Amino acid sequence: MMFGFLRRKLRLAYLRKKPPTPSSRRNLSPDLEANLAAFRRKLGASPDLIIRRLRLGPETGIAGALLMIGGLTDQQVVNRDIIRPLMNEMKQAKGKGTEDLLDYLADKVVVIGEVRREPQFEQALDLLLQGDTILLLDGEEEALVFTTQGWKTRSIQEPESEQIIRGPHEGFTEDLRTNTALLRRKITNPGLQFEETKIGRRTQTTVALAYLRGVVNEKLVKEVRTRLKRVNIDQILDANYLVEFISDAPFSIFPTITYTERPDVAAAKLLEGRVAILVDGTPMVNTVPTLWVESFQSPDDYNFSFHYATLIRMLRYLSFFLAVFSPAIFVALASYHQELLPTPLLVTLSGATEGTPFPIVVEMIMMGAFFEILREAGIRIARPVGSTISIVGALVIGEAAVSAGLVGGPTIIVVALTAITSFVVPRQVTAGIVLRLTYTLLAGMLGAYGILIGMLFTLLHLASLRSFGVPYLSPLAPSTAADLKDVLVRVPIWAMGTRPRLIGWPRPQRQPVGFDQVVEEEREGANGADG
Amino acid sequence: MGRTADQGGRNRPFSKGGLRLLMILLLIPLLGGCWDLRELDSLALVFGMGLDLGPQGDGYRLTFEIVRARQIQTPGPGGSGGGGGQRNPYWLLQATGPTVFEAVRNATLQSSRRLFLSHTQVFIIGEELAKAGISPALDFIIRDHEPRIVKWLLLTPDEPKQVLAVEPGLEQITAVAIADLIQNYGITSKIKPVRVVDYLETRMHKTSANTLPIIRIKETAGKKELIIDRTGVIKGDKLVGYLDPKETRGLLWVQDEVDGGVVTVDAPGGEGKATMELFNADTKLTVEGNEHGIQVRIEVKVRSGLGAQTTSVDLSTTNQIERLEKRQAEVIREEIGAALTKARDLKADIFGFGEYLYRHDHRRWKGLESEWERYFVGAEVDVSVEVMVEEVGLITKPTIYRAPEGG
Amino acid sequence: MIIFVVLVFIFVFIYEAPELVEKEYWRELAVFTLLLLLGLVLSSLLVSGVKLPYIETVWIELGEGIHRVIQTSL
Amino acid sequence: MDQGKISPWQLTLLVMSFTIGNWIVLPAGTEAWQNLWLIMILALGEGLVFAYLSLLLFRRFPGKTLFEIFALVFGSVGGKFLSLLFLWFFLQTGAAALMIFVTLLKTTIFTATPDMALLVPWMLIVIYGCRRGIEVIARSNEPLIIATIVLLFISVLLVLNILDPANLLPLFNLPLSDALWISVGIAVFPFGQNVLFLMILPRVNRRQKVTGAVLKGMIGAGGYLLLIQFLTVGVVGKVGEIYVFPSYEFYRMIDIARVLTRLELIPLLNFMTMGFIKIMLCLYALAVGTAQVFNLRTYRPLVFPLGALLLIAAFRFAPSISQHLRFVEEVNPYFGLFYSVFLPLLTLGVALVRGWLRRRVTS
Repeated sequence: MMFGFLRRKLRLAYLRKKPPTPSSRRNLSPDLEANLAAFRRKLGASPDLIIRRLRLGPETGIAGALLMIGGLTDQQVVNRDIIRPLMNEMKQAKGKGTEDLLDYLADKVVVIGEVRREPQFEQALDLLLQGDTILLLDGEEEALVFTTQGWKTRSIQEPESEQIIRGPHEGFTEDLRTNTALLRRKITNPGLQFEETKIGRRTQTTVALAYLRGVVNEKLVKEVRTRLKRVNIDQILDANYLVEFISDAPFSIFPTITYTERPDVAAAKLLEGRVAILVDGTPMVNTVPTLWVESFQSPDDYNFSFHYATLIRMLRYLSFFLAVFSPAIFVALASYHQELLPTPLLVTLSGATEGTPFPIVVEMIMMGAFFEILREAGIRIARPVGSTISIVGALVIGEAAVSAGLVGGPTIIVVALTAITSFVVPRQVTAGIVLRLTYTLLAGMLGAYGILIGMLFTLLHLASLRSFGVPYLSPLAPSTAADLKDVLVRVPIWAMGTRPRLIGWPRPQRQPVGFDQVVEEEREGANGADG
Repeated sequence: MGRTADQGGRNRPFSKGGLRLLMILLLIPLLGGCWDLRELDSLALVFGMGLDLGPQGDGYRLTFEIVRARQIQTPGPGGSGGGGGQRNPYWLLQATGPTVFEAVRNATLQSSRRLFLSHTQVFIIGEELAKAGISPALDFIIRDHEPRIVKWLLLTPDEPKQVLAVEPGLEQITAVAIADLIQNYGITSKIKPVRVVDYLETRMHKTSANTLPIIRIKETAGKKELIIDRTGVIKGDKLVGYLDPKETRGLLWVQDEVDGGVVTVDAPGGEGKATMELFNADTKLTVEGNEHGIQVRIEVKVRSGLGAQTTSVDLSTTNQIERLEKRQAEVIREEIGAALTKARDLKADIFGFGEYLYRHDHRRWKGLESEWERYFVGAEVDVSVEVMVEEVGLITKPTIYRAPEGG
Repeated sequence: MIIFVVLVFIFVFIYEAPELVEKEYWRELAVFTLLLLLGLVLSSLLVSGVKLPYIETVWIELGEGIHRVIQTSL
Repeated sequence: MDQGKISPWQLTLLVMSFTIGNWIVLPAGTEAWQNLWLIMILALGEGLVFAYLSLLLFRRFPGKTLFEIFALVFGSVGGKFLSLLFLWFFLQTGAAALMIFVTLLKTTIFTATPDMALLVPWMLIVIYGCRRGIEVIARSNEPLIIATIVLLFISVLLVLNILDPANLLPLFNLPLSDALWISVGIAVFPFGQNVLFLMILPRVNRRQKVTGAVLKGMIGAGGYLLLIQFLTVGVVGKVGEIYVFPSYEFYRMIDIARVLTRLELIPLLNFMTMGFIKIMLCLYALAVGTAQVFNLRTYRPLVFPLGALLLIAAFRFAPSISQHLRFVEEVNPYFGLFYSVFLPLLTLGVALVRGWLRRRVTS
């Protein structure tokens, strides 16, 4: 038995260590037809591969071919800036001079922003697949690659998953370049660095690291880089493919890497010394290190007055507490600790649940599951039929179940409360569901003691989590007094003089702290009035 | 921070499937769980509990007032709760046993649900039991984790069952009605409210005598009503006598428990009465003593106002107010005196003079403790009452018709 | 019940031991096994209803014994 | 061995939680009940002195755990013997905390649930926490102790109107010798148990602040216990002396406008979370200590077997809570004096004498 266990572990280790198959490196051949054949062989009979044959130079000239993928290249650019100059210029060209033909073409003929020479076949193929245009010439061992990417992208829209009232309304898009531009627009500082790599053996997805040099901790950047380098994955279709690879606690229900759809949020995190990971094709930007308390912050906190923001933030903590604990507490009180209920409430509860067929735990889990199903159906269903769901749900849950005596009215109230409150903190929704279910079960088995056990276990787990070296629960535990300014309360912006201690420690000072900046004028005015 | 690079491998909180292991281990002992689980509809909610001696004079006979939660309708749509028609919202159950605990358990022989005592509002003790000794019956209430010791304790000369069977005028449950009756003691200050824990505390001071409010049934025109208007004196552990309302008020004065209420005096300068409303009453008690005797000083300070008058004399003049004050002080002194006389008659230190001495001068107390009864009866008591009449209500002149004078 | 206890202890052994073997922590393995066996024996005894002495009772009796010895010797 | 580091502030909070640990049971005879809070001031003073003496040991051997100090001072064999003695102390401290905790649960809200079902899941999370190391223990302690203190202040507000100062009288009705003896009992029972931290001090990242941190923690815990005791006497009065868990009874008596009432969960929550940290620290010290006695490189695999032993010890700790109260009153003071005063002082003395001798020899 033990050896089986050992063997299994070893086999897993073997799987982990298996090196990626090295891709064969092949150079382009000087023979145009051979090259074309190679491209055709690789890409098969794909109809979107466009091969435009042309002959350069006077008379017969040199045979050449332009390769591009339809839909990925900007057709207009190719026609106007590549094909036309090539044909026009070369007609008058006096033939090959002393200089290299490719250099000549690149330097003097083609009017494209970015041109480079590529000797390798595989590389050229990759570039082709990314929307570049490739010029192959007979007799040349290298290809010219023109950057002509141009495809339809979604325009910058309001982020749907992070709505705010005040503040900027633009959101990231699926296009990486647009996203980096959005970040540059926010932070006009030479320190803003992007590092791009391609991850995904088959998808070759561009992944960009962004950080603010001078603010960021270099060790953190190095750590992110190494983790990204370790990723050996076939495909990246969404940022989450990557996140599950590089997160600190892959089994944890708590997200140790957060996301945002908003450039202003991402910029704020960069300015705090965090590193952003942008994945091409994903309108979400991930930032690390992630703290638990970040989930409770919203961009609107900084767009409204701090009194209001503080109040709302406390409400958010309360909502999360209610979302996670209210079913469990209800179960514990109603089926274990009736002595703790105020007398009138007990009588009401007792009257309302009398005659219902199931124990309260079962009722609670049943209705909770029912609600989750409704929610899921509401998301997946085609929009036009969506309203049916809410009507059916409201009718069935709210009315029929209670009046048929299947479940007690209080259960419905608690489930409804949970449903509403759980959406107040969107980043902890997934964790919230797991916690809620576990606590409810534990409450059903051991009452308040069960909840306490679950709570302590969660606390230990949270305390043991780290996100890229930073304790997940900081600044609560380990507590950093200076960083509590943006946790339970949101202090005025002029008082947020320092960056988070554990993240932005190389240069903690953000701005001079103090009242002076804010009220100097007023004080002068007061003095003037006195004098 | 600073260990960023080496954290990756070490800090995998659930590496090696630790989470699963732990969860499995955690859940196994719980699988057979739910030992203490009691669904709401398996509980009989006891709101009132009557304790009395058993039929043969040994053991106990308990009366439980159990709520039928279904029958207590909260306003809501539809008659969904109407199953079984309208029944009495409570159910009276009697059980006997050699101890209170066994009697409680025996009650389950007749009840389809387990009795749940945590929400018992009042404990009513029958006179017979009170004469035989209360503590043995209270032991269970104090020892067990379900009954709460901050709930009211009362005495009744009638049978506890009869008391609990009286249909209350406003509330649906008799026990709640009784609890509310006591809760409102501050409106009259004619009831001495006692919780189980108060009883226990007084009893622990061996020389003090306990007092318990008396609830009884008042029958008017065939209709039964509940009334709390007297106080029983428990000396040692046994009922020895009663205080009438006046003496009860006296007791409350001494113990500084008068919160409000009224004092009616003979109106000065005419026939008729004036009723004074108490706004604030404050009593300072000092007890001093040695082997030769003890001196008690009771200083009462009262702020009050004119609440009603039946005389046509204008009482709002300074002169009259002064007389009102004097008369009121006189009445209060009489009340205190009555209580003192009764206490001396019963040789029961219901005021806690001994307790006061113990607290403030425990060295001297040691010498007096053994013969406290004697010292108590012979105590010199000095009562001083100071009354301030501050208000005369919304009007300044009397509204009573006055036959025109003269002629 | 005993079977359950034994199962739990075996499970813990399987959970901990491979890593120790892998790292060649023989001393650790020995101490671990020893303590585990001790725990197994004691908990089996406990579960099977053997009346192990109460720790406090032992101390109290010990104290009383010493007291008595001192008294008699005085 | 555990490489985690904690800050002095975290150490302070850990000391607080550990001392508050099983506050619900204090050594008090019935005569002392009303004056217990006064005696506690005295006891806190004594406890601070004892703790300071023990801390001198750490100052003399910075960066060494108690067991390493034993080995340095008494040599290998003597050191091992003393270490084993102390392992028993850790085991017994943890087992007592566990037993009181389960007794409280069993007599108040879980009357039908078997001990096993209450203790096993509890022990499992304790083991889980212990394996994570001191860093995680310290971190999870922070919210718990802060919640405990906040709840204490809320309770103060809740009981202000039912607190009867007369209940606190008479003051000083106890012979001084009795009071002194009880104060020694308290000085060694919750306060003196802090000798356990000699196993943890090397894990603190700023050594020069250790002494202050420990003493601050003890003062904080002392203040907490004092306030709770004061409130309990003031609210419950003389009745409190007949209850096993008077502080629990104190919360049962809160009844504000019939709405804020039935607050038993507050003391249960405080007691259990603090006890949780206490048991976890005991198990941690036990495991680390055992690993040091046997010169092991890691303590982690020992946590489970030792946890099982702790569980068994808790099962067979005391036949009843009343006997435990008697034990706490009569035997524990000697026991505590031996462990938290005599042994550290002996070690310190021997170390000083040895150092002095060596200096004489070299000069």
